Amino acid sequence: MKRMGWISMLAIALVCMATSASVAGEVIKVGLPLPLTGIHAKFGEAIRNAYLLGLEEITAAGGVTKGAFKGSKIELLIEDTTSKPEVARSAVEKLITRDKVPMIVGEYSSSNVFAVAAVADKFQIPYLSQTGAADNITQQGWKWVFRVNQPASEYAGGLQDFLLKVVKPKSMAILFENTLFGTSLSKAVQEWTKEVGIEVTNFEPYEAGAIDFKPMLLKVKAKNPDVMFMVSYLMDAMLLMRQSKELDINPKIFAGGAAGFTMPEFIEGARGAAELVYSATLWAPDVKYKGAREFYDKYYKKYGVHPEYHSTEGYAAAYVLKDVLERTKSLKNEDLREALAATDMLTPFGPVKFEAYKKFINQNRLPTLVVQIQKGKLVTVWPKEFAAADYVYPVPKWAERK
Amino acid sequence: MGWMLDVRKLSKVFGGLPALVNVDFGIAPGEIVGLIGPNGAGKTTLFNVITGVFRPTSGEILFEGKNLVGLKPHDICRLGITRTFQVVKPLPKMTVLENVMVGAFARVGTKEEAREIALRELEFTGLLPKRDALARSLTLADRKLLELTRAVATRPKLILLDEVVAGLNPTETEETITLIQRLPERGIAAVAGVEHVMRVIMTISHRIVVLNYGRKIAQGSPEEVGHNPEVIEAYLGEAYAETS
Amino acid sequence: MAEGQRKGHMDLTILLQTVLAGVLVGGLYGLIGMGMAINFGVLRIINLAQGELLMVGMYVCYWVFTLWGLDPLLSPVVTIPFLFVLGVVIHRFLLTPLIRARALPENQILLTVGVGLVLTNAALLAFTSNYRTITTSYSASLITLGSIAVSLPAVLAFGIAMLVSSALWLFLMKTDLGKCIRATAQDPDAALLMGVNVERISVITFGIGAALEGAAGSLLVLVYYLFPALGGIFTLKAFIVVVLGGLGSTLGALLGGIVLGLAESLGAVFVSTGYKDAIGFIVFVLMLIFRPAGLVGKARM
Amino acid sequence: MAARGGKGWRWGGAVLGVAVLLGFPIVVSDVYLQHLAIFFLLWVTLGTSWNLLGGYAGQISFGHAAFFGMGAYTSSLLFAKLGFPPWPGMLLGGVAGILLALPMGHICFRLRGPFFALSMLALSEFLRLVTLNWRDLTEGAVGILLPPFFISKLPYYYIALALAAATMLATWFLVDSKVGFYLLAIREDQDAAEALGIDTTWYKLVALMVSAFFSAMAGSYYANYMAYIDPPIVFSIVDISIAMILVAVLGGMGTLWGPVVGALVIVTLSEAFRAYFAAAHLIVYGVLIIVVIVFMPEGIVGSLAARGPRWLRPRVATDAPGASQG
Repeated sequence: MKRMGWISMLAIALVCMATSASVAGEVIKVGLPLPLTGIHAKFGEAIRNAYLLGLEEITAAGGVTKGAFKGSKIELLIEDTTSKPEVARSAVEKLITRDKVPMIVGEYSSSNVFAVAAVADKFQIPYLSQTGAADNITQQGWKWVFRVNQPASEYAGGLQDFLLKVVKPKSMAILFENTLFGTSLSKAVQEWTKEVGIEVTNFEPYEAGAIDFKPMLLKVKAKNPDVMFMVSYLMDAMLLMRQSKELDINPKIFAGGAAGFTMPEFIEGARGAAELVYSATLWAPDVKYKGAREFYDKYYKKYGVHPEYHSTEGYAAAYVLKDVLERTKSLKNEDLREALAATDMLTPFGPVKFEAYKKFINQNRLPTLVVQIQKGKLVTVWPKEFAAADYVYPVPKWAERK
Repeated sequence: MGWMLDVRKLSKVFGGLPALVNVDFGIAPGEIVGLIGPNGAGKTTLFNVITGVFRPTSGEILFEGKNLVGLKPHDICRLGITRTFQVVKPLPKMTVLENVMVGAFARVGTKEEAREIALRELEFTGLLPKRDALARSLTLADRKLLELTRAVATRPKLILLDEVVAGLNPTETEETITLIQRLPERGIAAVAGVEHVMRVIMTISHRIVVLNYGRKIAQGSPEEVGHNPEVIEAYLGEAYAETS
Repeated sequence: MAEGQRKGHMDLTILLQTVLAGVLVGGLYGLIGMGMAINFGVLRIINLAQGELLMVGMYVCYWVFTLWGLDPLLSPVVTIPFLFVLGVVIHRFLLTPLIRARALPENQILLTVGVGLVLTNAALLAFTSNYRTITTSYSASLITLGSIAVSLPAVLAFGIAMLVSSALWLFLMKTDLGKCIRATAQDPDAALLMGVNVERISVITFGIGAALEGAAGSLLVLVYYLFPALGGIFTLKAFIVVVLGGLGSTLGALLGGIVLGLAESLGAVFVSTGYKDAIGFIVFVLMLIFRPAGLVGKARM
Repeated sequence: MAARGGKGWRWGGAVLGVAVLLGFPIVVSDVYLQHLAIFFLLWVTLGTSWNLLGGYAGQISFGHAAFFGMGAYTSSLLFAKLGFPPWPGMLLGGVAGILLALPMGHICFRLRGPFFALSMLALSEFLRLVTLNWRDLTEGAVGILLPPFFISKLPYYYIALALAAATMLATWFLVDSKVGFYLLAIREDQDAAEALGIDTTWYKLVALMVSAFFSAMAGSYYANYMAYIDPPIVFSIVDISIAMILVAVLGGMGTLWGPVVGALVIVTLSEAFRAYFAAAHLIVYGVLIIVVIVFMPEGIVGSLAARGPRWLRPRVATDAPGASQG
């Protein structure tokens, strides 16, 4: 048993070494937990880059320029949560209790957002989430949790509008990766089809990362639906479209549910099969929000990677953070929360204003967009007021294309 | 005399190849039987079938009137038959004492009782001084001895000894044989399987059974078997009676 | 009536196309599994870094294509020797000491977990987590037979997988080294007595197991994409393939791969795509219960 | 045998250890450290329960996440669907683990070789896919979000401590008895064990059931503590199944204290590496595994114990008076 004694001491010593004391001063430290390794590393990196880009601009422009903290600089304490919820939890508990951050932003996957949000709510530290999509993140009555992005069930709002007004489909196949995001979005769309009287010919979850989607696609082909709606990440989206073209499947339109279908690598990796594919999305570089194009160019220039909506969410959140710090009376949790709740601003991601509606609270309510890939470029085509170009419809069959 | 173990018309076929063919024999309580046969004659298979490792293709094995066919090795051990292995199987990372305690647990439930039995049996076989050594550190002779001790600790009525003296030098062989000779005084019968017809086996065995190509070719007192022409033929070309 | 006939025809087409898809993917699974099988046959351990070796093979293929324009179909001339050397190094410097020390098999398996972690995360550092694909002139080409269409890269990949498998089989059957490997797999002690340098054979076998992943990597790039963390998925597939094929049998692994490919594709069509992989596991457990020696029985290598 | 020390000295150590464990969360109020301590205890539980089966009985499982996930889902579903209280639900989670272990053991323990290890892996993947696809029951990939039960970490800590202690005591009790000797005998040589009257299938099954029970309880605990589960998290091969083996092997298989040391090393080092090596932390972790396995094949406790006090040795120590005379 004596071992337990020095074992505990060693544990304490090691952990103490691993954490640095925070320095007070003109710097406001805000916690940014992100998955920088593990399965979500790619998104963690993209979001981190966006935050850092935003922070760099903010700092260059003098940091916090108004209010009680005028002249203060913002520092982001980045913690790698390794794509695991228990690590996200330990990172946030560390940020709150050791680094004493007044506020938390960040995280990516919904499962990690749950972990962060539960801790933040328990400690009554405001948490601004910008990517986690699960509906119930803002349905738990978590008073301290705010969300910039739309909940999963609303991702396809714009697309649904487009379908009703333009395509007027009678049938629809829904294929989705068997993840939280895929399941939530597909279920929402399935329920919507019931309301508007569209027959769902196929409702197929699949395991992400398959080599071969042909068996599933053959089932779709046999039903020949008007719309093929797919919720997939990048690599599955690529293969789905490539193999749909190989199998000569010709619905009236192919429509993606955000995620992979709006990523630049998709257009490249799908080898021509991406052309004229529609997708729901939260953001596109050509959307008519102020600063959208500029953000796109700056990000691309700095990192050499095309940003998509995950990055824009992070960039927008950085500016929301600055805005909140310019309006808050103090760094006390209640004041920060109040300032957050009163947010009403425009960002390149769209307007940000937290509302309570349906079952949601502290939820930013934004329209969602429809993009189409035209000549290898992502073009916003719906809703009309944000559209950068006309949609191409009807879409020719594969065989009729050049 | 009634047989304690009665093997009747036992056959075992592996993928079309017969390993045992209609073998009949019996063992009386407290008897020492030498089971002789060249390599591949079926001795190990016979032991494996009796102890339930393999199910016989046909035939019966009666032990004290109970049919053993279909029972598992551990059931058979509890009924009173245990064995040693041709390739020794000590429990390498346990001590000599612990090895023997594992055997003793077949009859008792607590560590203290098992320990007591184990120490007594180690004394009996002379391994007591090495009780704290790890089994894997023992010499081959000691491992064989350990296996025998462990087997005795299960309080069997019958021990099947597979290749009991293979690989031992003359002195070690002599010691082992002496030990086997003392088993009946503990109420234990033994079948000692050996490859060669050795004088020592001939002298300690009450009876000899000879296997060749899976068949019993001879049975009887050591003298009878030693003069059996078929036995002599089976061993033709080999040194008939090794002078050990 | 005409409608019914058309439907019947459609069903047949779907069945044929499904079977074809299953066999084509299965060939690749088989090749990936063979690497693990040959290792298991000789070393008696499951190499849990097998998928990571495949990942390395894919990156090598990707870079020789991107930097020097070497066609993926020709890239095995680079990936095979590269992975062979990598395998030999891993075995020589990490596994050999363990084997000499007679370490428990689970330690050897865990060691391969460590190797896998290092490979994956080194790739993550070196190449970032970005997904990459290769586009060649024939990437989008199709072969059509009546109403059935198959992608040319998938057919080419399958063909070469069969070629590599046959080459491996000939190597094991006809060459002295191959015979030594088989002898070691059957009975290491006996092989040792017969004068086979078992340690050297183990090292070479591990190299061959890795080299097979190199070849498989070159082919997989044609139909798939690559990213650092893809190893785990394929280690698991290889695992199932090896059990289906009878642990340690290379020809069995090939057959096991095709069975797995078929089970997955037929399951996806006739049961549910979501349960596709579950069907693979059910086949796996049924095998364990009813034919633990694998599809081809006790034959080794 | 200098380190054997007096009995009183050892009792003193034990009392001190218990005091440290009981007092830790009261003295150390930092919730971050408390969180790490909770995970340390959780990994002690998981490592110890894997070790009973893998280290003592020699039955290596590559899929203990099957039990972990089974426990997590059982108690969470009982709560979410029927409102069954989650802490008693932990016990039912454990029972569910046993119910899963029974048929598994029956099928697999008849076979020798790596079949059990592989079948466990298949089982955990199978369960992951079932929970993912049986959306009506499990909510599939959306997972189950539970309300947090306590604000303070103290109750969580003491429940984790009780669970870890129960697992270790159960292991100690089993290992120190006839069952322990039998499990070791099975690990060392199954044929010999059978010949010595050991019903190997039964004793392996006993070890599996105990191991499954505690692993599943740990899964339930995880669900209650983290308040959210989904199939990829609780049925993770790398983060649960392999990590359990790592804890046991790094610490020392077949030793009582091995998993404790293993859990300590894994929890503290992975946290420290995460802070210090940033993106490279998993490489460092991988290298650490390789180094320990190559240079300390018996694990940390196993390797130290070869030179250290007898009671640490990786086998059943027969501490009776006669033993030290030889």
